[in-house]
Amino acid sequence: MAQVSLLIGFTLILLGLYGALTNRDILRMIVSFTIADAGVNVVLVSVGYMAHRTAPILDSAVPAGQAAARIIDPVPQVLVLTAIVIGLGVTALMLAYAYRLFRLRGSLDISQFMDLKW
Amino acid sequence: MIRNALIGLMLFILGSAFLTLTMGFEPATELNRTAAYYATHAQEEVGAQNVVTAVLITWRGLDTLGEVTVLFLTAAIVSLVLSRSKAPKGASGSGFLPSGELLTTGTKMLLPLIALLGAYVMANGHLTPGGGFQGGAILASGALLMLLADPSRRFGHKIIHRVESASGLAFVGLGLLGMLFAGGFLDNKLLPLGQFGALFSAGIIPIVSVLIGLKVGAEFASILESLEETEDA
Amino acid sequence: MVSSILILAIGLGTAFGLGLLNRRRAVLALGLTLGALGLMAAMAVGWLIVLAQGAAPVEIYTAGAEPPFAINLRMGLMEAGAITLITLTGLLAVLALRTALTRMGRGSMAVVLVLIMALSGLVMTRDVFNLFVFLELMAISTGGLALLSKDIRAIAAGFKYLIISQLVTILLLVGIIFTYHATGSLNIDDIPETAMGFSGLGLALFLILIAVVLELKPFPANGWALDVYTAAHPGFSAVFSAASGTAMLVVADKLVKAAGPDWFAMFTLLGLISFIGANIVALRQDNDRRLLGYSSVGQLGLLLAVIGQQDVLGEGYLYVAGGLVLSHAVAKAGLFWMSIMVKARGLSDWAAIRVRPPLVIAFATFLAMLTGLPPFPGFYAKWELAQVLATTDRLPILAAILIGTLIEAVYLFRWFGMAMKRETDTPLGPKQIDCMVVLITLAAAFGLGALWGDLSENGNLFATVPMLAALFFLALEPMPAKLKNGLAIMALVYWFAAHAGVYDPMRLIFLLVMILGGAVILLASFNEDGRRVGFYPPAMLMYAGLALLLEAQSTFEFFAAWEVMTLGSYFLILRGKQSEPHALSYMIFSLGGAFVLLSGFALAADGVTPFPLSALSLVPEQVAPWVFALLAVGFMTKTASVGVHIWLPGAHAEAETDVSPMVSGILLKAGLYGLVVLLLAMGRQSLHGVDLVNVLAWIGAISAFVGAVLAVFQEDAKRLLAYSSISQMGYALFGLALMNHLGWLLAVMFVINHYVYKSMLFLAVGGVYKRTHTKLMYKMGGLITLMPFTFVSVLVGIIAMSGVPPLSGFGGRWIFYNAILETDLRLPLVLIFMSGPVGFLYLFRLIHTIFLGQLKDENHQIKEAPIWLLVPQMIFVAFLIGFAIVPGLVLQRVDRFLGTVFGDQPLIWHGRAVESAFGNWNPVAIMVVIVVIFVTLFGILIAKNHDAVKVKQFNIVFSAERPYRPETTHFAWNFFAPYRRAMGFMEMPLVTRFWGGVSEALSGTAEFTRKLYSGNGQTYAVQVILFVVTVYLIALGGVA
Amino acid sequence: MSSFHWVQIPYALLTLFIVLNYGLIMTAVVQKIAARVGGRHGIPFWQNYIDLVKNFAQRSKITHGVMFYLGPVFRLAGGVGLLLFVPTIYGSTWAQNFSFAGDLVLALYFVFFGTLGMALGAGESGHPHAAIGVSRGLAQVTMAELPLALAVYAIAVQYHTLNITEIVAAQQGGLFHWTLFTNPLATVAAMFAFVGTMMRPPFDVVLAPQEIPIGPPTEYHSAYLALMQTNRAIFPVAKTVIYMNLFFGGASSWGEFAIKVFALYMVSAFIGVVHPRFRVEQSIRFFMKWGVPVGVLAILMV
Amino acid sequence: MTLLMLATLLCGAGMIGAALVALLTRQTATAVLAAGLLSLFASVLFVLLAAPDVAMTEAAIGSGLTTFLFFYVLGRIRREDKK
Repeated sequence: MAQVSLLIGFTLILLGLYGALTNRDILRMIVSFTIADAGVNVVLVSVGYMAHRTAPILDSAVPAGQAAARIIDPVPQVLVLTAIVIGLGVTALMLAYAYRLFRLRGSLDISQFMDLKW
Repeated sequence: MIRNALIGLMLFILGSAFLTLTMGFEPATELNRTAAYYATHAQEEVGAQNVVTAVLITWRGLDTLGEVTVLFLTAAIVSLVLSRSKAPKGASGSGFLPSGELLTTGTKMLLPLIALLGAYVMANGHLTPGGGFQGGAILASGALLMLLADPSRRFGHKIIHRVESASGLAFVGLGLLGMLFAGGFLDNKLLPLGQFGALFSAGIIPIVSVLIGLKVGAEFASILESLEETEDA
Repeated sequence: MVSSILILAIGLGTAFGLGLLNRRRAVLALGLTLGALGLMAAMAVGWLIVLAQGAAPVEIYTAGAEPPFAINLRMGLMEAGAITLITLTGLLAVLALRTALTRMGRGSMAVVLVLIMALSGLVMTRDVFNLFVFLELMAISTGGLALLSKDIRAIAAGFKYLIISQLVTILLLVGIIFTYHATGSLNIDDIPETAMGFSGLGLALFLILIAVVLELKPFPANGWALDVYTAAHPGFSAVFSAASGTAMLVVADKLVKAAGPDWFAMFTLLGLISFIGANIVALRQDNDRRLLGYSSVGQLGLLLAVIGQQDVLGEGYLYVAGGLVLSHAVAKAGLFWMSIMVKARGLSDWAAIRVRPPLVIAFATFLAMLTGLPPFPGFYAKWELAQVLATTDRLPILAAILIGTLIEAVYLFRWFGMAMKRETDTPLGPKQIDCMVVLITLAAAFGLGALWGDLSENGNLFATVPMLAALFFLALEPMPAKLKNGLAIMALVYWFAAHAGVYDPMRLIFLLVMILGGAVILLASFNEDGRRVGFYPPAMLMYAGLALLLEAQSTFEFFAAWEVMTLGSYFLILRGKQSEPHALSYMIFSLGGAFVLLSGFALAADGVTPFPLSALSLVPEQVAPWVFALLAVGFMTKTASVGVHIWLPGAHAEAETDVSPMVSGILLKAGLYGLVVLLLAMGRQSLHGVDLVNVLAWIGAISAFVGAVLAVFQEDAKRLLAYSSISQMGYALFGLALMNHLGWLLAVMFVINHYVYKSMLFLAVGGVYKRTHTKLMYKMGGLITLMPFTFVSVLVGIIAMSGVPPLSGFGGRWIFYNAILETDLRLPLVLIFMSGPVGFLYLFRLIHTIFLGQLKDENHQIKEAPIWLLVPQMIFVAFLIGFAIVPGLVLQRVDRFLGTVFGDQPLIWHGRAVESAFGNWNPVAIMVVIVVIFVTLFGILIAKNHDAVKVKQFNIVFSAERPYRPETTHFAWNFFAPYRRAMGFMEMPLVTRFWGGVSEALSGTAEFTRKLYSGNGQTYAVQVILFVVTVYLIALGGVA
Repeated sequence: MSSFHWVQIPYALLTLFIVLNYGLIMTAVVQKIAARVGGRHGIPFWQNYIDLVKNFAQRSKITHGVMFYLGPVFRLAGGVGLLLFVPTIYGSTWAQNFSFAGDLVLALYFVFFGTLGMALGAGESGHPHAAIGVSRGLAQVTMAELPLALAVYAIAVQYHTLNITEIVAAQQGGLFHWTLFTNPLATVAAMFAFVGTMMRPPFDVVLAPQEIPIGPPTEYHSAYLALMQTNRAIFPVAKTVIYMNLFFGGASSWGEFAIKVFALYMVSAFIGVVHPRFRVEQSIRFFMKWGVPVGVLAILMV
Repeated sequence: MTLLMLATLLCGAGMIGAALVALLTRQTATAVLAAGLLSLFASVLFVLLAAPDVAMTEAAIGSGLTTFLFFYVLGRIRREDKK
């Protein structure tokens, strides 16, 4: 189960990267990057998954005593939470840049912005 | 064409690296050292039912603080990026479709529900799945809905900044208090752990969740705000 | 001390707090930001002091739980130092950015605060995921702050930066989660030492490390960083290069320490490639900020390599890495902040800083720090690094580092030359605060130099008297030149008097020539009036170097003195009008020679510090020839032997009137002194069966002959003298290489003779130049009547130099003959015999074309050379004649000393005559006989033609008719045409073509590789992934 | 190493007088022989005396400057000094001149004293032809002197001394003790140099009469020229004396001295008469192709 | 083939399909929509992987806000492009 989701996650990352590196349109690049981020999140969570165990909530169903035996590893989930929000932050910033770049040169093609070279 | 092929080959090799990672990976049957500690000590050390929130806000509080700062940064920089570039003269004017009847009445009906859900998710962060970020996101989607319904509507710019700064400062303040009175920076034993499972339990976690929720909500709103402001030339 | 987590809390608190202020109170917001940064800096400094006094590193736990379960921060000496640097850079950056920040509003100030807080967090945190969060904070704030600059291209740069940080995020996150899965904890200390294997933990660690390396802008994959450097506001670029660079280095160090020694090799390799690659490509840069970008990429590469070498550096690691990091950070921040004041972006537009001398000093200091010249921390660090690398025989790494530093020196000093010599029409920015920021950085630079001096066990350069004197003269700048000149002469005479007694005769001769001789030449500087800013500090720096050279006991002191001398003389030569390219080639050859010396000393010391010079003789057998070869090459670059001589003609010819004699008469002797010390200590060495001393003899002979032949064909008087210096130094080198008593006596004779007549001739030609404003000999002619004293000094000079009997030159030739009769070295003698008469040619050309022949119309009313130039010349004439009559006065003591060295006493001194195993030489008798014959014949001639009257100029050639173009009647141009037809093949500039080829190849590769940065953000992303994949494959290959 | 006694001065003057007269007569005789070879009658052998007296008698009111004035003095002092620094007759007490002052090295380098003085004087005269002559002379002499220097080094190593008297002493005792036979290579190299520096064709482009009016001494006349002509008599003889001492066993009596000097001088005369004039680069290449290799062989073989 | 495994496979196929659509489609709008869809599938997968918090966040932020941001910026750009 974990292996399958890992594979899914990695394929998503690779697809995202492929999209980001081949598409010339900036917005499509940012979309590809969000896909890659989603892939990373899937990988992160699937590493923490353990078979036949439940979510790390200690309530009536999972009393504190048996917690160690019944819940899955909470740490990857914490990391993912932060990672998603940071991913959103960076995406929002890139979108703002994309918009400003568009305002600058009137086009969204990355190869239009090459005056800083050599 | 060759360029894409080269990139494809490169990513294939990267993929092979990832593949060796996946092949070498076998899911743990037993909780590792850190997770086992969290599982056993969640109740008496932090007093929160939701172990994820416990770890998120207390044990790895610095991460969350850093995280919130990320959002604060994004909001500030997006407003910097967009504030100085008013829309070119010709292109201004709210371009949104005039919000239909359905949308305005729907918003009026849904808004309280969304606000209630957001508040609930935020407050019960330590009991049920959810917490500061999720609550904030829901509130932000509420603000988004209002924006969609009435594009010319402007939130009080000052209020958003006030809420954002105040909650940030409060969060840091709580952390410092924790360092002075409790065990360390952001330690939640500043307040009594209270009865396990009750609303006001697990020390400062609920307060921090609320603060995070407010801050995240305010930040998303300010991002939308600065996007919106580029409208009025 | 208060807990250091407060540093983060203050940063964050103020950042959030700024939101509460309303929009219009920008100045208050700026005040708050400065206050917060000041507080953070104060805490950091407090911690630094406490930890520097030996307190143990402090662990800070958060959330009241033990580390693996909560995030912990550590505050050790390295962290405290790094944070102090970061917070102070931040403070000064905010000052530099104040206009941009107030314009952008309090949001941007909050971003700066968060950036500084994130960097401090990066340095302190011990948790991998926390590292990721702070890294993201740094990435986003850097992307944001790129907007501060007025340059609209900054937005594109910011976007490219964000693309790359996305890639880094992906790699880092995957790495972190798999490390967590393998080790069970997110804390760095729990990462076990893993081999570089490529499965599970090994691969995860690889991903984390490669992500951190990417953040350190490695060479092939750093187009994005260069764009940020070029477009961003320089105030921010300083933070980006100094503060973020340092923080990432500390992170890299933490991670690689945890990952284990297996990964050091990868770091070193990547670092060196980045260091050399970036420096080569920087050769072709003409935008100043992009050049600084390349330089900081190179320096980060160097530091990455040093981190890779920490297993070998042991406890000296903090000292070396600290020295290099601080030098890089302070210099780079200073240069970026200076670029705020320079409005235009071309390299030669920095000429605007010449308006304010303190800025020129700052510029020179920062460049010296970057290339690791004394007395700054980089020098001590480079010395320590060289010692360690040589002891653990990692010579290829040392060689790579030295070559990289040399290339960096090339483009930095070319830039300095442009700034000093070119003109620009964009004036300097008027703001005082920017200037004040730069001066604070300058003070920090000197403070660090002193600090690193104290820390180094080899002795602090600032503590030595000569260095203090040089700095003292820096303070004297506003005083009039004549007063400073008097002080300088007194200082030199005092130093000579203080040390004359204590030295052995051989060193006494060098002291006499270098220090007392320097004082005599300085007499000529009385001729200049006004303040003459920028002459005396470099001059005294050079003399300080020379004084320390003679004082040096250990290899460190010798090498430090050598580099101080090079630095001082470079600034002196640069003062000449068209001396820019020549000063640059001088600096490159000198630095190249100095680095060869450094590797030689490091190889010899083999870990023993301080390594006394005399211990060179105890160097083990298999290493000794290599040490000998390296040191000999290093010294020969200073005596300009053939092969490394192309810098000399330009440097000596283009220098100022009173600088040429200093540089030619005195500085070349430093090389000879080095060779004397080397040969005294190591004696004969042979490498693969080739006797190195014979090779030296051959090089000496060839340079003697080639120098003389090339001198014959020169049209420029000073170049002629410069080439003749090469020839004379060749003679002296040959003398030394004979390794027998008389050979060394010959060398000493040459040291004295060459100093006297070369300074005399240079001053004379300088005097003529002052009057005729040209150095080209065919433009002069017939000046004997107008400048009689200069003529006399040149006449005596060439008689002495050509070895014609009555004067002291003949003494040198006589000792030479006796010396070669004792050696079995035959073939080089042919070249030496040939260069004797050839010397005669160029000397006659010098005196004939300038003083004899027809006087040109435009030279009719020129006056005699200024009095102050003539005084030293007359002193030298008197000395020459005295030395010719009584050579024993000086030579006898040296002869006795050499007797003790070589154990034989070939010369027997009878009163004033001297006798050797082969012949005898009675200088007094010769002088008397010649003078008597001369006077009697002169009497006869006067008796016959006593009332002869001077004939008018054209009574000779045109029988009193005036030719259409009288100046052509003076036969001076292409004077030795037949000789050129016969010996022209010698003129082929083989050596110049070789070195030209080398520089062409370098700038060719630079031009080719810099096309790599096409400016397209996507291409940069592809390059980053390609870089990761290639390193992965190589590392995989390495492991398999 | 005998020290200086006042009596040596009259002895030296006597030697000087003998050599001066011998020089004047010999050069005139050789000039006559050269003319006779060319089918001409040639000048009377006392011609040089007439020229000398004529020039001395002529009064001159002009000079071209200090160095021009001192030129001939330097020149003659060089010639006389060279003669007096070298012992002319081996074994005779009074013909040792002032050889105590220095050894072979002094003699070798003192040759340049005269040349330097001459060059300075000619340069001061302001006449372009003088300067051209000087530049040609100096250029040629650099390569011409080289075989001599090599030869001198060879015999110095062979005889382990630089003192001329000791070298001559080592060659006494019969013909086959001369350096000519003990070290033929060095002697051949020296003879190359001898021919090259004797200012006779094929190496006399320096003061070639037709091309540039007698080269450096173009502007000299009256007393200046007189001094130069006395030097032109003494200098070749003094140089030949050195060659004689070094390579041909020196002279034990004035008769032997006269014959050997004349014979040596005739060597350069013979070669000069039949050869056309070399240009400077041709003579330089000639010496580089022939003179220097022989010299190098000499110093390698010893 | 437990039910869980089947559900994950389905989700995975959906996600990869959405990703391919996002990469290959002509108009950017469909690409953004595909990304939103992908993020929804991801949140479902997270529920399957017993991570409810993450699922909620991914749903709220991933599909909700990100998609909106994209559409908003796309709208602005498309409108200014026509002028």
